[in-house]
Amino acid sequence: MDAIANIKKENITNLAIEGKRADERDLKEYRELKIIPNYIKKAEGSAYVELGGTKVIVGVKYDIGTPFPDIPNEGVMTTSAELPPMASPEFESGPPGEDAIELARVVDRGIRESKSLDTAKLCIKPGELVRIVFVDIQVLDDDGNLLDASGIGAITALKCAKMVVYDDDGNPTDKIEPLPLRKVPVTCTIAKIGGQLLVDPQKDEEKVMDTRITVTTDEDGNIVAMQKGESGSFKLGEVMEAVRLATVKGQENREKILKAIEEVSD
Amino acid sequence: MDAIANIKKENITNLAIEGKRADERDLKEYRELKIIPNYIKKAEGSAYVELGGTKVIVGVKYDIGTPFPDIPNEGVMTTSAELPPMASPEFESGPPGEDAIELARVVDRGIRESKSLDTAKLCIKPGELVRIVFVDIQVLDDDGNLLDASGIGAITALKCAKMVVYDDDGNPTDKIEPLPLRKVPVTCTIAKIGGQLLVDPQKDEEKVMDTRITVTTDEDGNIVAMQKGESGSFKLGEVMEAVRLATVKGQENREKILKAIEEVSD
Amino acid sequence: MDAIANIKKENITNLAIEGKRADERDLKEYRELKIIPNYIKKAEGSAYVELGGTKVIVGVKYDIGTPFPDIPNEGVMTTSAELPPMASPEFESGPPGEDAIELARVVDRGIRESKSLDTAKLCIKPGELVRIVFVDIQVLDDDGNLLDASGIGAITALKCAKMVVYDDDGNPTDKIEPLPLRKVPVTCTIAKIGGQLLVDPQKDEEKVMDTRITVTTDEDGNIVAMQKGESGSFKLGEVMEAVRLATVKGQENREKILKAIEEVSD
Amino acid sequence: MTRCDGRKKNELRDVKMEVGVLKRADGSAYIEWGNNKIFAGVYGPKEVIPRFLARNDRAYLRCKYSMTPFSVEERKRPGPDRRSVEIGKVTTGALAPAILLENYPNSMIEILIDVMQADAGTRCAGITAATLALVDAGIPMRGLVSACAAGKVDDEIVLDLCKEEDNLGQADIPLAILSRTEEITLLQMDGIMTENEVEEALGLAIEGCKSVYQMQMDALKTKYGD
Amino acid sequence: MTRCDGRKKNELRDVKMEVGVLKRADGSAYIEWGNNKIFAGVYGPKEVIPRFLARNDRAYLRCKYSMTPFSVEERKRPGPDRRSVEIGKVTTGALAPAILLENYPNSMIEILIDVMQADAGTRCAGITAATLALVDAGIPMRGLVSACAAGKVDDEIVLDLCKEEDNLGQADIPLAILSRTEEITLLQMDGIMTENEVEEALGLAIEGCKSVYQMQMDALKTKYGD
Amino acid sequence: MTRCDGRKKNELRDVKMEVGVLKRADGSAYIEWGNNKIFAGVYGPKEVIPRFLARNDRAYLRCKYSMTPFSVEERKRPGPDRRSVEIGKVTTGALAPAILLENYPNSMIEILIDVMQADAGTRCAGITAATLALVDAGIPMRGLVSACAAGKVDDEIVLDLCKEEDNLGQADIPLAILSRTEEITLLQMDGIMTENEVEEALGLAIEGCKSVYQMQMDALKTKYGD
Repeated sequence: MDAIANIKKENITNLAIEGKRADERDLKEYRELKIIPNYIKKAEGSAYVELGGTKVIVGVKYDIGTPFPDIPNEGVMTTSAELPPMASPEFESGPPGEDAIELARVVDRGIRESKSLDTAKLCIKPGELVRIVFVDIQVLDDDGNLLDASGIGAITALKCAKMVVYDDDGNPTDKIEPLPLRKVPVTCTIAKIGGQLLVDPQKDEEKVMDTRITVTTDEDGNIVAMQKGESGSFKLGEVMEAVRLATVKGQENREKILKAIEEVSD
Repeated sequence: MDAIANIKKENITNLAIEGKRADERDLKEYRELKIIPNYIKKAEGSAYVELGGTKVIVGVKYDIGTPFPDIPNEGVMTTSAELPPMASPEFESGPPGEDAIELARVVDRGIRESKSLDTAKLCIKPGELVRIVFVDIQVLDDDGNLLDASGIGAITALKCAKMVVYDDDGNPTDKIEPLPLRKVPVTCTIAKIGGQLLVDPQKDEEKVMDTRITVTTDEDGNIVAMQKGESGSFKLGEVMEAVRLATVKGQENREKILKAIEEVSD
Repeated sequence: MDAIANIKKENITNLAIEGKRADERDLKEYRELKIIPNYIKKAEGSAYVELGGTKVIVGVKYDIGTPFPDIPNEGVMTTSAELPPMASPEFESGPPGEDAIELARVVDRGIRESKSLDTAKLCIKPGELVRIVFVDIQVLDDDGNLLDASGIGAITALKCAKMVVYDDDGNPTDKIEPLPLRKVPVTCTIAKIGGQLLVDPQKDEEKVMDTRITVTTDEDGNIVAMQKGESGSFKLGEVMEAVRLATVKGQENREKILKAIEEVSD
Repeated sequence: MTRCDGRKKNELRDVKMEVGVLKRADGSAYIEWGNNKIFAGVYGPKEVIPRFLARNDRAYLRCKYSMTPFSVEERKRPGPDRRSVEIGKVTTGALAPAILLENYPNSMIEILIDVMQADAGTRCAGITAATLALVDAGIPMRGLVSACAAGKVDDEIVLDLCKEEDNLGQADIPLAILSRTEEITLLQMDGIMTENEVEEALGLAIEGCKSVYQMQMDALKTKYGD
Repeated sequence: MTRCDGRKKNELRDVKMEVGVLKRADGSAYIEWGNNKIFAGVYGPKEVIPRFLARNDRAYLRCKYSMTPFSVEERKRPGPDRRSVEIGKVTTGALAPAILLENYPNSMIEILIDVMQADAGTRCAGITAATLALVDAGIPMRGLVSACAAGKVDDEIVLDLCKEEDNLGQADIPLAILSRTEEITLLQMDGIMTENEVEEALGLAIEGCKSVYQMQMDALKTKYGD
Repeated sequence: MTRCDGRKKNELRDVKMEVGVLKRADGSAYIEWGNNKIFAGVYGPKEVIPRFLARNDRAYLRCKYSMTPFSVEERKRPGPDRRSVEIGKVTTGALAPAILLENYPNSMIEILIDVMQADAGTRCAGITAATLALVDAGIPMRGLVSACAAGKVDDEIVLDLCKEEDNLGQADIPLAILSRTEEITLLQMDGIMTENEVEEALGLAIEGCKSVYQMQMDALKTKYGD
């Protein structure tokens, strides 16, 4: 780490200790959240999400396939993510980087573990045909906290996704219905800087943070997924504080998601 | 670019401006073209092509597969190319380089867009079985203008390819017939050096050329594909001059192709 | 090669010329061989093998698949190997390295060419269903002579592997039977150092050896596979001496394999 | 002749451009062109990785074109396919003549064109947006590159084919020009055309490029003022 | 409550550890934890390849987690899958805080965790073994990292889920701590839990980690004496 | 005994060799051996990429063996398969002893063997052609490497199996020797043979290699004169 980076780290850390942030937010405050549901017409469901300077588009598409042998009556959801190159040099050939994989898997886990998606209803013909739901996350701009922007984008895209109804013989009908979603799980990411917990870290904060934790909660106050990310460590008390924060902030963002969807469906 | 390369560029450019070339060809003249049809006995059709120092072998093989759902009554053609390593250092792992992909796609496009191959006749059993035609280009030696050598090789190999006739039940018979080709599209590549248009650029010319254009034409005087390649630019008038040149030169090379095939089928 | 490596090479070579080895073994003597059959319970058959400091685990698993069209009544065996990184730096992305591929293919060839595995008995339903036998070699520690440790591990794992019996309709029954093995082929690897032949080269010997040869023999005294490895050369007489050595040493190790299996099946 | 979306023969689809939309890119732009939605980001000049690609007399330019899985009717598998690789290559060739690459030896300029929603004409839209992103990145240029296609539909030469026209059309010529000099830096063609039709289509496409150029200038003025 | 394998709520499965088991690794360890059988090897500090990953203020740490094809019920294809990549990443994050990476600028420490037989809890077992391998490699550390999971089965919070409990369970929290200070360096969770359940599970898992720590110390003493 | 193509027990198939057939390679050769048609090209000595493969006491030698998709009965997918990788490796081992690699430290010599049409015996034919290409490239060598196989068909030991014999045969031994000293640099074997049969086959193959050597010398003389 060079000299300038060290000074930056010191500044951000000192601010955090005083309960302040470079963009004048409160430690427990999200940046402005902008959600545009149904942004991509070619997708069955989609969302454009801006979280401060972070921009993400999530699209939901279907395919028809055969079920896994051990769950013959259930459809499948699969999530993947693409990141743009950083400004810093990096190697680019080869398989998707581990950051993109972690991003996709944490978002996926939050939705999956909440049992939000009723995979039994994705079955078209038991043992033969099921829907495969693809959730694809395209990161446009990473100004920090990709996890929450992507998580919010994914659940919004799923929530407004439509699917064709199939008849009992496995043939498509003219009818269309929403994807069977039972819950709206929301991820909330909290960084630790100078012993303080900050929600929704901005990119410069991510660069200097000690560590971070992502907690996904549902509307019933359950915790459905957690992921401590990167290096560094938390004390037990800090984890529990983060869990409580995530429940509160998750609820706030859940309301914004539902409101955004409601507005477009009017 | 080092000093020697600069001098080379200057020499070739000055020659071109005077209407001359290092190998004493006319600007509008191809190098010697040698075509050996049916060079590879294990292929259903094949051709060895020498264009000056450039050497290419193209082989055609079939496989039987299922049709694409949106064109259930049509077979499929797919083209790929392999290039040898250059004398200059280059990275070699990873997927086929973009030069090989462009080469294969430009050759493929010329044949495909001319509607030469009657893909409906490649169907064996509608919706179930179709022929998949593989056109594989192996470049042995790149002394410039791989595109034309490969394009000539591909149409020659297709033109002399045989296929087994299938009966109505989708079973192979003893009968053999030629591949259903309706046209003989020929690619013609033209380089721009010092404001002059030169057909069939040799390797040293390619290294110093401003840009190049490849035009594929059929025997009816139609243009069926074009590709401006590499960096640099053309004026509109130059493009039209190239189109006219390509029509004339394409016809000359078409006659050589047909003559070569005729000789081996005697 | 640096100075220390050169001194090491000289020492080992001088020792070999005197008929001695750094670990005081005879030139024709294997290191201690420890075999634990059925080491991995999740595998259908497995073996942990220690050959001096070299440690390998081989596991056998099945899958059910369709036969190759040209051998509709035969199952398939496929072998692969994973190597740990060396202490020395190496590039790691990309496809499995050529050392791992050679290792897997030489082990595979010894078993396959001996006709040990009765692939016809791996057929479940002719033309439709056959067993696919996967032999996976995991190298834990490479202290030289991976080929023999892996070969011994593979035949041991196959020898103690069980398979479910299928009825005539292609349905699994409750019955279990051993994998149909007719022979116990054993590989024996011999290094050439300073004009001497040394069986079972240790890692330091491998680093300085001129060349090596691997000979697989069966219990009937047949040679079923050979592979000269790496650079360097053998004289004809040396090859024949290696063949005779391998027959003797192979028989010794075969008895150890059978004894180890017998002990666990008691 | 009436076109399926009611446009005139020489009429572009609706085009919207915005400069400087991405924070983490050194330069960026967004374009909506008909139903196409495309982002372009410029990263660099930066260190060349892997290093052997570095040239000591100019910057190494690489354009990557990619489509999101949800940008097309049938979900596209993530990762580069052969079509994307080719478009990346011809896009590099279309933009390189406009960039003063010789100003940045031993460095690399990377351009990412990400198609969020695809209608016909993504490569022209992408080149147009990438040019704006290059300006936004402060990379010195000889002029703007403006792109537009012309094609043949129902035996008529028309400008800027939409998806329906592209599917049913007889030929398509994507074109890019250095607008200041009308030099052609991208030219591809597929389909069947006579020489005269090619000439007419090229002329029409050049006019289209000039309209695109005006919109590019407007977008730059909106961002940077006059 | 009775657990399927008869353990008490706060009881670990049988665990066996051995330090220094591989000759070619710079440090190594083997762990059997229930039916898990896992090797960990440390390679380095060594040259960074590819070089652009080198950092001038600390070592580059990379953990690779992989399962052999025969380690699980259905044969797993060789090579990394997405789950393995994620576990490798969180394992790196779990171990990094314990290692004095700043002692080895411009070099690389590579940790390989190879699962020979998998039951539930491979990532915790792997982190525990990797810590021993780091000590065995002589790499200076701030303390040992000890890992253990707690979860929810039949509405009860229990320690160290075995495979059957994991399959049927309601939630699982793999945890790793720097045992000296009880700082948490790995924390993941899936399933459904209330806040109180999370707190109870974390407390239980920390106690489990402490037991694991004692076993790690014993294994080191067996190898190196007191 | 009669062989399916009428050859005698110790008779090679027809072999044709030509040196210096490729312009862009630093050295090259073409061989027709029975129905095999194979090109070999030598590229280098040149810069080592990636650089960490460079050795400071000798050149890094890499042989790549590949078959075109149309070289065999059923179309082969382009790109390296495991068989090709192994043949590349043993070919490297067969040629390395003949090359003065120590003359070119920190550089790389790359040999490409491209099989256009495959009958049995491609690896021997490829090694034979690659040796000619090395001479053509002016790379100093200790002697020529000449290759030929012998095998067992219908319980008889015969030289140089053709495709039909290879398919039905009982064993095959591809061999390469440094012809000057008869040192064996390539030796593989599959099938079932007794010790005596191995010895007979090796003797026969060495005689075959010597005939191949004469043809290599003739091809070089044709190219370079006496």
